[in-house]
Amino acid sequence: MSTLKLIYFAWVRERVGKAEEDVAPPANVATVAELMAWLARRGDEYAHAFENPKVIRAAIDRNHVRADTAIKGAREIAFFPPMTGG
Amino acid sequence: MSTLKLIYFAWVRERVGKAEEDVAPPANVATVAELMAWLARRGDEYAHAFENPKVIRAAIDRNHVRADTAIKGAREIAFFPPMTGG
Amino acid sequence: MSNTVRLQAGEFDAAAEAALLTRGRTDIGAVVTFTGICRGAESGEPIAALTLEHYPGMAEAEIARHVEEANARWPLLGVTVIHRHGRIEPGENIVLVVTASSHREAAFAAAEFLMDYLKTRAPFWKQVESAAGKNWVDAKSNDDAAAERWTKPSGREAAE
Amino acid sequence: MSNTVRLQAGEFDAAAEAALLTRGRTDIGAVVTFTGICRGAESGEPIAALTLEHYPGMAEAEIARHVEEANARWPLLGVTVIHRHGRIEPGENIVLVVTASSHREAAFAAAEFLMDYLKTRAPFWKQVESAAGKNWVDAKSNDDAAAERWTKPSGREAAE
Repeated sequence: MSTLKLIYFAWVRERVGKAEEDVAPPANVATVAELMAWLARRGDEYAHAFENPKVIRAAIDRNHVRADTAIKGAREIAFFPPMTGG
Repeated sequence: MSTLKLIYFAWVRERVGKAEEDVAPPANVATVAELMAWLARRGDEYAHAFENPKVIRAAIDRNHVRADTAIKGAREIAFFPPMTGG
Repeated sequence: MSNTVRLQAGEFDAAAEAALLTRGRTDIGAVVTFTGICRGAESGEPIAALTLEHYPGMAEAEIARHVEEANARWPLLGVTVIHRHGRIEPGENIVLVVTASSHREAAFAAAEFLMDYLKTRAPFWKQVESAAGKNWVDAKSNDDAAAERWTKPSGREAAE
Repeated sequence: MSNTVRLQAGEFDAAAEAALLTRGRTDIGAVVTFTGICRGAESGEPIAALTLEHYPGMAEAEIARHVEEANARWPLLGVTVIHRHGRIEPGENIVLVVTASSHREAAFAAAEFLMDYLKTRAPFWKQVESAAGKNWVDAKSNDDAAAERWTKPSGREAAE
């Protein structure tokens, strides 16, 4: 898999400890949910950020997606808590 | 029956030809509907104004009332078409 | 809570009225403003003006009753209703409803409630002035239907 | 039709934005303005400020998509959405939605639709600053329920 830009917002960003990073997940990481599971194994801060993946929302290339969405072809994936704008 | 002030609005006023008047209907005129029927017999302009009493709305002392409401005790009764404010 | 009901012949400043409701307060989280404006055409026919006739003693009292009812139904922090009468030309304002609350649901619902009632129960009558002469505007059955929804337990309120 | 979507750190003038939508036009009969304001307390606890984080590339696109959808659903004559980000103190504005149409039903429905979506789908996150420190605001399930009603054939739209 080629390089993927990840962006984190709100408390996901705070727990991970960075706003964005480039990653290269292995080929068997095929969906958003699998990407979260892979990230959670990268260290304590990631484990904390992704401890409850059901509450985390994702966007691929700036469009909301569900956790079962394939990440193939994605350039930018963002993870964040449920939105509280307005 | 004592004297009653009648007020007309919009096309009811235009058809009757006056904005208000004092009337003294006979004692057997007990409801708003009976008052309209009595008025309709007072001349051509009234017959025209009240030719279709179902579309005419009424207020007694500045409160909306139905056609079967008793007029006893009323000081001011207004007749008008359905409202078109707002 | 600040409630204002005003009938007037002259124009109003919707922005200034909304600002008055919120000035110096930090309990208001949502303000909804509805402005009704005289359109330049009715059913495709150009119009020169609207003339609004009203029942002077009753109109103000009737609107005030509905403002009271809105306050009883929703947790409002302020309501302003201004309704003009007399001759109004295209582009001019006709009616203003401003509702303020902690949250948007109450502010939206109360503004719609008040507008539905103003359309069907407030004693005002519109006359259109056009090339065809002067004609009284017919009441719209969809306005009656809109007002009707507030008297039933089902419908919008049940969904909120 | 004039559609404006703007994200900005600074304050906005709700009245000026609404005036811009209607200036010089006589086809607009109804303007609904929603202003969301920072309250001085959350759940009874005084707050010092809100900080709104957003997803710069996505937020504007996401709002623009919803404005397009509102235009597809209702006969609108103009829409303005402004959403602030950064630090916002009690009494300051957070968000503005202005909708203009010939008739009030479309203007009200579109404004509510846009607010429901901004609350649940636009990528913004509120952090509360208070004596207890800084805390991210939890999403509200009633906001999700409010947004949900626009995806079902029953509910408000069916009543109109």
